[in-house]
Amino acid sequence: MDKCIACGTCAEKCPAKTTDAFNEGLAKRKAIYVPYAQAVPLKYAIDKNRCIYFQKGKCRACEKFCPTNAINFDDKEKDITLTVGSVILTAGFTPFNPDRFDNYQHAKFPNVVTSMEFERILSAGGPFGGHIHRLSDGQEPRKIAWLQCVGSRDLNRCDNEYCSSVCCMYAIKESVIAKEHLGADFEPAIFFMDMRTHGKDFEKYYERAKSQGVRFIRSRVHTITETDASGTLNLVYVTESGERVSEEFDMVVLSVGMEPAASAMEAAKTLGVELNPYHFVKTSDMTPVSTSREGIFVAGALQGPKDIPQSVVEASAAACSAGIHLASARGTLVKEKTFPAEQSVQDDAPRIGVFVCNCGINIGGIADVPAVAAYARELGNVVFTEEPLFACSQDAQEKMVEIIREQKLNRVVVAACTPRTHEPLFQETIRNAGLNAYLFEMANIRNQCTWVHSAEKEKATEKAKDLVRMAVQRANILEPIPDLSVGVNKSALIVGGGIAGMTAAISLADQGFAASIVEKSSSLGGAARDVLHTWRGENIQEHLKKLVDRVSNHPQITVFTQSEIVDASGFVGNFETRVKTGTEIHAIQHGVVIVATGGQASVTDEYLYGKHPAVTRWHDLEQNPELLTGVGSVVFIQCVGSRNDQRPYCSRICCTSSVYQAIDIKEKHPDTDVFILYRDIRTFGEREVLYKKAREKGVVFIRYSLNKKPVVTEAADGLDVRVFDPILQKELIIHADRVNLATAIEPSPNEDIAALYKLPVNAEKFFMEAHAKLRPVDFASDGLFVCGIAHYPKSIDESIAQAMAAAGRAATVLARTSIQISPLVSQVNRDLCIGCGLCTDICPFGAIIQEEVDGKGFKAKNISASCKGCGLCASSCPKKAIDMLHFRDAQILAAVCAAA
Amino acid sequence: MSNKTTVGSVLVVGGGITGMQSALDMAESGYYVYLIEESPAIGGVMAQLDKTFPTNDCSM
Amino acid sequence: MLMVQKLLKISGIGENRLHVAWVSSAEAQRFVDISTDVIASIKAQGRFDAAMFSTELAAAEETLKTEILRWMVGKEVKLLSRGDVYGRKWEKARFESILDSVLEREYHKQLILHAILAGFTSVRAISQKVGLGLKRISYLLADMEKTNMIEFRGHTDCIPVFAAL
Amino acid sequence: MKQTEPKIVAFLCNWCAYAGADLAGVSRLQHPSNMRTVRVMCSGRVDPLFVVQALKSGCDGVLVAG
Repeated sequence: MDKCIACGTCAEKCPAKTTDAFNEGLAKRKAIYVPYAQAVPLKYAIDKNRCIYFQKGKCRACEKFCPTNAINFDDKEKDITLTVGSVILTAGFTPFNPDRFDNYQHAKFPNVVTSMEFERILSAGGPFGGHIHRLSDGQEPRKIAWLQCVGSRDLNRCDNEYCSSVCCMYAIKESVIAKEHLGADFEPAIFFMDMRTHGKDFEKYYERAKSQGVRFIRSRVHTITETDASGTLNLVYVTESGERVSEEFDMVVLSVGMEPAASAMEAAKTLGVELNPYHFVKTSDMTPVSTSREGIFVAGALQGPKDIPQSVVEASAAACSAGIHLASARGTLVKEKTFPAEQSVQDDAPRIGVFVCNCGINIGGIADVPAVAAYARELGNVVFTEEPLFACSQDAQEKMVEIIREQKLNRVVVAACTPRTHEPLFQETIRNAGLNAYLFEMANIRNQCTWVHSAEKEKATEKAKDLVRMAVQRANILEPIPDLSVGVNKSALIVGGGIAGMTAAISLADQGFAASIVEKSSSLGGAARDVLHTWRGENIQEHLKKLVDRVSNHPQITVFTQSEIVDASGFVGNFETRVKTGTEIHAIQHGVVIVATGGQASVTDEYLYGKHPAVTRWHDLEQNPELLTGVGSVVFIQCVGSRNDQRPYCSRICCTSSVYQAIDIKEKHPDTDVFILYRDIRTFGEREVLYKKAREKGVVFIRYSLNKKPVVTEAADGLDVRVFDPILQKELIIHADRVNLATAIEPSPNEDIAALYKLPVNAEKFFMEAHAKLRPVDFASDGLFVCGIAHYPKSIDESIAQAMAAAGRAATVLARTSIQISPLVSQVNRDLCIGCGLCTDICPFGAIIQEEVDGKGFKAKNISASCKGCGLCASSCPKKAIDMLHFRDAQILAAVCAAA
Repeated sequence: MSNKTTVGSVLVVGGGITGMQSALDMAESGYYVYLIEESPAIGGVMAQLDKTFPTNDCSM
Repeated sequence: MLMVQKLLKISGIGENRLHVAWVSSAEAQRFVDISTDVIASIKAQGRFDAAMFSTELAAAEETLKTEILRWMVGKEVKLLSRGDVYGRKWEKARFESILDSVLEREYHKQLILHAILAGFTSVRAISQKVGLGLKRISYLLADMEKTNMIEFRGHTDCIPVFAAL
Repeated sequence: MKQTEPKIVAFLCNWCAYAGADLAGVSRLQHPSNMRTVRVMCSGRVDPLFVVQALKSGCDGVLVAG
């Protein structure tokens, strides 16, 4: 495997073809393959079940043609025994396979595809290069229907009664992107039961899709037939008002749900981990990533259906839990790599060595490598050239170290593949020879030359010479750059003492890091104090009490109540925050910040709230059970202040909460009539089971739409609720003794915190994470993290998971004594700087500040720890007083001038 | 959790987006990580996706 | 970069000598399409003769070094999104029209400076050299005098003569 | 006299267009060979002066891609 250079010759020569699972069977691949072009590791593997040699005993073509002898047919499977302190299960899910169910016609009709197949059809890197066409006849589709809940919310057919949580959003995404591909004429339609866009910014995406012409039809399609030989499909469905419709579509996409991966279930069973009735790994709401077995943790879709950000949150939470489990052994098995002392090159004239790699035949087969090397030898300051077969191979690397020493080289140029994959390797090599890593330069003569000009050998050679000349000219004036690191204060400051803040604090303290909690109110607990049970029925108050006790008594945790933050400064590893308690000010030094400022249910003036005593909100009924004695009917109204113009987001947890409470009322008072007036029931994931249970218990669900909201009026002996029933197509009047409102969840006031730490918030004042999918608890600036409702409305288990994730991410900073930062940073020349402040304005990372210098006014100052090296400051400075290390104006221009 | 026998390493089962994140976080916190994946490349299902909402970023 | 394209246009070098594009890390085909288009565009314009445009290039370079221009470009985002010192947010069109006029003015000043350095010291001579009207030249000369780019060196045969500083 | 083909300096962002160009290589997408890439860490690093400098030093065109 170390020898494979991913040249692809083996796959070219391999005579055995098979279906390509990565492309969902829509394309063919060879028996020796990489799953996709960007695969990591980028190494070819043999599919034993398809390989002619393994199946029939002869062929070995790949072995013959492999230029690096990287193929070893004698390799055997072997068992490896590992001793580890902890295990994290993240083996994920399998998309539901609809072939078993003939009603979907997936196996029979070519133009019925699954959503995963459609992803590959859409992908520019997919089998059709992103060109959408029908599999039956290659025609571009004009109309596509998406069918939701295939393999989800369906006990009769597929045994998966849960909601898969993600399909509504991905169907919208696919329809929007398909529309981008196919243009204005394209008509996408999504057939759904409830539209579940409960994630952050999802509702806005849904609204945008509607305005872009995606048709949403609340119905389940019951019959799919082919209308003609071309494969056009006919769908029969009944609309909400009872009308039977028959409509033609060019393609149907089945929005398939999630099932636990079979191999994952097997692994879980082998490890003795308990599964829940749906074969997901069983967890508790209070310890959302702990399995039934101590030391074994779970994250992602193996624990239950969920989207990418939630999976990433749990991944970090599981790392945090494993970190707590293994805290005493931290750092015992990891080794730091050491390098020989760096030689000084400052005073010596450049002695450049140029290594022109053949890369087997990838470069050498097209460009004239000896000619390129000979050309390089003639360039000024070049004292040595060589043409290795594979510059990256182990032996070539060792030889390079020797040559650098023997030839006393002080700059190295490698003309080969691309610095994006190989620069770190060669930098390590020259460091092994005692040179600073930044005395290295690469010329990209494979990816951007021979591979893309393979038919023009002479031109490719000319270009390679030019690229080498540019690299050499740049190398001439490269300078050594010392490592840059900053110390880390191994403690955290946590803003907010709710369940998220406390969980984050405890999770850090249990790993041995100090934490300070700053809470505005007089006691810990936050919004969780109002909630009695999680949706799985676990007791929150009991957990909260234990948590407050542990936090209050933990030697590593300091709690500041009735306190506010008045000033903050610093950067990752080195923050200073000033906290005011009464009249006293505490200056706290800390390495990271976790923002857990929480949120609360909003108040409303709709539906007689505050005007009539029988109108309550959220957990009022739960907390005051006496309000339910002798009550004949209770009406829950959902989406009060959510999903409207003022708050264009879904508050995520209200459907589950109301459904849970409705069941509770039905269980305690079976004779009470319970109604839930809703827009879409969003009991995502396994919460769907509650929805089903509520219907079984006789809770009446009536859908309303935003333009026909229910009306609550005072009646002689209670309240009258008028609502238009879309199924009966008429207005109903419900007499209610209690009306309970699920008002929108809004973030606690956070402008001050946002301003002090320069943190972005979205239009609805929720904090904005660094990346919606991949960095759901990080802020864009290093060392700052977010969790709980401050980020978006979420349930207790989700808040706990995100708090643990924030602690896990924070631990990646706090575990170190110093942080290595890329030294390719901005550098201000203070003699030229006039302190105009333009750089401070434009820096996207807050990495340049203005500092007053005695007698000289203001001057710009770099905060290297925050600098990402983008160079915007350097290219904008009116006085050209800023330069970038390793990308100095002169270094870039050296290459530019050498280009022609 | 007895101190003497605690081993400072972790096994992550599955190389999708979740497994990769867990592995990175553990490695960056000072633990040795074994990441096992049944297919020849890490990336999981997410690598198969064309783009992701709400930003329509490419999922690579 | 749009500003640079405008400058290339004003100077006669040709705005399409510079192309600007966005390509993500996964858009290989897009990169290839753009490269192919850009190469075709440059080929269609023919080889660029740097010697023929040496004055224009030098003036363009000096123009891009002027503080006012660099400063305006750097302030664009702030002026448009957060407003100026009076808290007024600028219209993009207004900002651009002002930037365009500054760009043109600074470029013309550099051309004049080059003309003076090359020995064209009277308004009329400069005008003939750089192809701008007499009034425009006089106006810009006054401006240049104020910013210490040039100075007035008295009269020769009743014609005012200027010199570079 | 030896060069008859125009040369174009391409300033490519390391994270975006440069990676896209690399991927074009991995995918063997053939295109004309006139580009000469200069890698930068961000297209914002490209000072307008670099463009003029490229033209001054004899290039026929410039591409800035982020």
